[in-house]
Amino acid sequence: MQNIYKLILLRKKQIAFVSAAAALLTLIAMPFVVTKIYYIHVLILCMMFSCITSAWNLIAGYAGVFSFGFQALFGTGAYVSALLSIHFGWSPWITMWMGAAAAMAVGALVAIPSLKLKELPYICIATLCMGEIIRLIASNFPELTRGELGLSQIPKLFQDNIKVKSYYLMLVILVVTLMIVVKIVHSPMGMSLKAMRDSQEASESLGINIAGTKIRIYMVGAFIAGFTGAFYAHYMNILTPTSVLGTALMTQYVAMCLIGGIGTIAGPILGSFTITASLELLRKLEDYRLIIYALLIIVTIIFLRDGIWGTFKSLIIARAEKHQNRNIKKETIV
Amino acid sequence: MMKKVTALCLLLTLTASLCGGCAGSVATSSGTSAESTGTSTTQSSPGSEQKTTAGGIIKLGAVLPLSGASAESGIACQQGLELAVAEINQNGGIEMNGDTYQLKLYCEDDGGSPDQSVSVATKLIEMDEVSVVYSSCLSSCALAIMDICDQYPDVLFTTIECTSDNFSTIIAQNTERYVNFYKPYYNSSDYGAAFGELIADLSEKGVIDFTNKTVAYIVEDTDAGRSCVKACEAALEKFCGGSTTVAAEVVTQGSTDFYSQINKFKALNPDVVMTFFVPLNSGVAYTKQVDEIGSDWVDIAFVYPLKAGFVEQTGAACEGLFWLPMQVDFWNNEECAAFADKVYEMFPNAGLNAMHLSSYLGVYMVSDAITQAGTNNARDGLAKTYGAMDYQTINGRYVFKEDHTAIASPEHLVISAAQVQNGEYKVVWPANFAYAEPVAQK
Amino acid sequence: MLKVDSVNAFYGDVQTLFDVSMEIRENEIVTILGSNGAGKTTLIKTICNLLPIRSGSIYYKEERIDKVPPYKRVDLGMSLVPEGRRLFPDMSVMDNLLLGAYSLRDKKQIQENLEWVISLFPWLGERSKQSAGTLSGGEQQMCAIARGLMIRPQLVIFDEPSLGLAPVIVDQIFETLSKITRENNSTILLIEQNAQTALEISDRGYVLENGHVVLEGSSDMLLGSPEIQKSYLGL
Amino acid sequence: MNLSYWIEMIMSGVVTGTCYAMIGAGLSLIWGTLKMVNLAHGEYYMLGSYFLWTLLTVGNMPLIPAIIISIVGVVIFAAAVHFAAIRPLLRKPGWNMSPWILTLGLQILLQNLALKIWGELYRNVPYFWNTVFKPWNMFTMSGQRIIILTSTAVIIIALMTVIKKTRLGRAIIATSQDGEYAMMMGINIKQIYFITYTISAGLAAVAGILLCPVYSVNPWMGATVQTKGLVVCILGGLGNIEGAIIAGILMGIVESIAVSAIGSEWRDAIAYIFLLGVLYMKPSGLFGKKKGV
Repeated sequence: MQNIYKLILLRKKQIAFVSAAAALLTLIAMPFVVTKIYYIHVLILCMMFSCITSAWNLIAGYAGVFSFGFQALFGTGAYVSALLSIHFGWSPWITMWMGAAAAMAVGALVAIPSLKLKELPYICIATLCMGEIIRLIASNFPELTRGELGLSQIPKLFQDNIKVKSYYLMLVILVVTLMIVVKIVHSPMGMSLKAMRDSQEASESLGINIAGTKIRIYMVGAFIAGFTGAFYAHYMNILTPTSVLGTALMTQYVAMCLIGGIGTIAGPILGSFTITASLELLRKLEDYRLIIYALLIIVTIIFLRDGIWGTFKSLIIARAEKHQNRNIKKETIV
Repeated sequence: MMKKVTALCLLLTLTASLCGGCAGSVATSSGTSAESTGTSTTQSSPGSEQKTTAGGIIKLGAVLPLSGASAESGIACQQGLELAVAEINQNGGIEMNGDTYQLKLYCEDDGGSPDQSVSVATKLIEMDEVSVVYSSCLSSCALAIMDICDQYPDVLFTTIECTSDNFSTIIAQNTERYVNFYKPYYNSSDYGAAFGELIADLSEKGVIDFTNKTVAYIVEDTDAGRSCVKACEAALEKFCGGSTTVAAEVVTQGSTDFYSQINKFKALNPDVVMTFFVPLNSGVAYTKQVDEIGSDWVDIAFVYPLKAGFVEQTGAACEGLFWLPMQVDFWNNEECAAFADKVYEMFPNAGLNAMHLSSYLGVYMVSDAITQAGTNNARDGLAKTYGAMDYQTINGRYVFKEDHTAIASPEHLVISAAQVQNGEYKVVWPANFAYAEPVAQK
Repeated sequence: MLKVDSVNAFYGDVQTLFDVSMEIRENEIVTILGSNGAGKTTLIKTICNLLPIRSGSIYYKEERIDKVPPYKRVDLGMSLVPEGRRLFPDMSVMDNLLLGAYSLRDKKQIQENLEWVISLFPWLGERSKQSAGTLSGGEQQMCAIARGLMIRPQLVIFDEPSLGLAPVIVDQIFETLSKITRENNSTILLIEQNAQTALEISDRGYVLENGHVVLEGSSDMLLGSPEIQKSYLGL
Repeated sequence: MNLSYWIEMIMSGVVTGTCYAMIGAGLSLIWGTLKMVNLAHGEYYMLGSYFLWTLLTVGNMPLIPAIIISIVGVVIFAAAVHFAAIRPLLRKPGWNMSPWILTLGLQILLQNLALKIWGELYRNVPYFWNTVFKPWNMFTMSGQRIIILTSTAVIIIALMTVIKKTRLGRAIIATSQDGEYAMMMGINIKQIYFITYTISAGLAAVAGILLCPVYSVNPWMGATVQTKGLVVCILGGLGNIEGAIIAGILMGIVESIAVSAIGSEWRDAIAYIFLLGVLYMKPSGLFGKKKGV
């Protein structure tokens, strides 16, 4: 037993890497294993949410900017890309980048004013309002966006075998996203982010340029969200303001992030997969579905306040360290 | 520490069991498609486990907003569908190629959001292997589903009471792509037309005063709402030689605070105020609040008065209100009244409205089409037969145009207007259907 | 009166107190000396159970209190004058004082105590309406002390009362402290960096260094001891 | 655009505003002490209305007892929630989001439970006092709206006196300013947490009960009001109850002006822009302290 713990402590990185690789391989293998296209579809949704949630986690969990308007960036990416490809007939492969860029710009617009706000709820609500405003703009210009009826007939990315191809594209997006996130978290910037999250003043005294870092992070997150949104638009081929800009989406990614474990890398992904999958699988419960879903959230958060992954991690590490300490003590005694 | 460990394990096992359980039930559900009723003779060979003949059972799927702001409509549809399926199965199921088949209904919730409705439709087709999909009573969701219909040519897609014009335009552009998608209902432009004619007729009769030709609109923020305004303006142009829109207020669906709007209108003083809401609460709130503040315009309501409980909840406030379309006359049409009784018999506290009947008829139309076509596969002719049907129902005659939309006309689906007279609905327009004279409001 | 018995305390995983033991007897003034980060404030938090202890025990009048919730301390006649003059800034001076007497329900007694406190700091009387946040540093400290005295406590814990105050005010404050012991014959636990003044008024003292009690004894003895002179009196 | 028009407009704004004010004050109170945002607050509003509807129509009770029972019911429910779910989560220091997400789950749960229990139909409660006044023939005022205004005023004044004048009030303020040292003053802050949570739930319930005759009752009625409530309590300066109340009424008026000046579709947008504008000029809200709570 102790050896295992020792192993965990010493080989943290390697273990993480191996498990990540294993997960990746399983995901790659999935389409060959799973025959039902519906399951592929669900997996795509899972991965898509993983992207958004990871991006949000980067902003909220590491930078400590709890933006409740993040769905607006996703939506912006989706709408911009869709509109460009519809009205100008440009290839989605190009417009996706434009969508992401647009989202990035909006992200900057959202980030800059909300930096004036120190306290958590102020940031939450201010960003929420911005998100809502963007939603209202989208739904109040029916000439352009077709309003609540939604944009349909959005050009597809693939013409045949759509699901499987989209699946692999999404997988690529997810992997890239994670690489970016990991890179940022392990960079000096990431360290300063943690400092920032844990105490504004401290990091100020550490001489971290909060505003600059936050904006940069926010824009990275915005780009990821926007790109994912653009993918979504061309995958689903339908957009409505409420579905891609609405607060329901916000509730989902916040829930996923916290259920999975905010401030961790694996947490959001775990959360996204758990919640998306369970939401789909719970369909068997018919009209009790959402009740059970809510209960799941509540129970999880009561018993695992740091989220599934957060708790798991802290458990293992704590255990391992305790053992180590004990061993050290023993050695000193002997 | 231990608590957390146990909780973690508990959670994991729970999720695992969920996945397992559902996977299992998926297996069983595909298994049921093989089981056959005694009457089916040769069909139930292992090879015939495909959609074409599901060996004794024909599966219908429905994508409906069973939760969220539109749950009222969604659940109404679900009840209508269930009623029809139960009835048909009691009467021995439906006949196809000399065999009789039982119907099996799968209703799924999309929360009223188009992207979910696509997922759900995919699920119904892929997992439950349904051969017909009732693709939502919300235009936006139906449009979303419409976009995947060419990926499943074996499945027949048909909507329930969607009124958006966009179906017609899209289908008209590319008929063969949407060969298996139908919309057995009229368009909001038809609403508009009716509105225009009604106004013209009433002002001619001197029932309403439309001299200034000023109209104010309050519509909900849905496609139906927004497009209805345009349709009405166009129709007024056509039948009344133009009108001026003094205000077009778009409110979020289900909103219930109209004091500001009403007050605004009092200053603008329009001849007619048109209100379009699907949820009952908005309608009730508006009616009560207008009555409270007092107005000197004519109110013409769309859709909401037909929802169960409108008269009870508004009381005297709704007296004299004109409204259309009187989709179903549950009060003076015996057959429809009988249908209402059937609904209440099965769902004692149902909120009866037109959706019940439309979805109910939807099932019968499809089953007839299946019998006629001799197949439940859209590609093998079900779609064609369904599209070619001329279906006489207790609530009008369903005939599809080349854009796969039902025709609205006095001979087919009539859009009639009613007025609340002494707390009862009386059809006052068009003349050949009216059994009561319109009277001046207030 | 108060007995701290081999207490170990942790902030998260960091141990901040190592087997700290000390005793305060009736009507004593005891000073705890220690530089920043020596664990003075941690010690207070553990005594008040704002920071639960890992091991050891704390006795107050022979009964064990290290499991008793913080808000019960007041009923036991123990009161804390927080460091850094933590008043409730948005409340009036009067409200702050009344909060000091929160645990008392008897109106008459509250009134008496109020008068007594005001007799100690007469200016509090006329400025009772002023909001506490707008007081000067020294005034805030006095207000905090007054608030701490509102229950006529048997044991008062002062956390660095002289922190960042002008010497004049410091003397003034320490005068009041000794006055309180005389008038109210209450016991005082004094946490200080300012060794000289503190030890002058106190009977005994302890010296904390990174979580360990390194020295204890009578004030004179401590004042005499070379370590103290070196590290605290800068002689 | 005569005077009566403006009065009428302001009145409608104020009536809507009172609802925002009640919700906002509750949220503000909760934030002040518990340092959490209660995302299930709108659902207490919803429950209040549903309890009243049930007691009146199903139980056919007389009005006054029905109202009292439904308020008590909601308060008890909130108390249960507080003990069962929220208290265990309050221990963790620092940036603690778990209570938020808990209330988020609670919101979903309550909405769908309501859908299950009371069904999808829109319920309606008759006006408490069904008359219409025309003061000086200037504007119309239904009995219901008079009841709404007066009772809200009474409740708010009562709340303020409790907070400003009483021992409990001092304890609440102390807790919201410095929980740790409030404890050292002998204040049992757990108790204060409990009291504030239930009080604010009660406020939400009252709002729901007063307004359900004007607006009708359905499982989703809480969500929109709650968003506005949040906006309002930020606008008023978080943790500042008077602020929230004033901001609520202000917001109501702004909205009704927005409707008459621009149009309903931009109503919410205007409200949000208003908040953002205020925050931009005064980052701690209209009546917030510099550093916030």
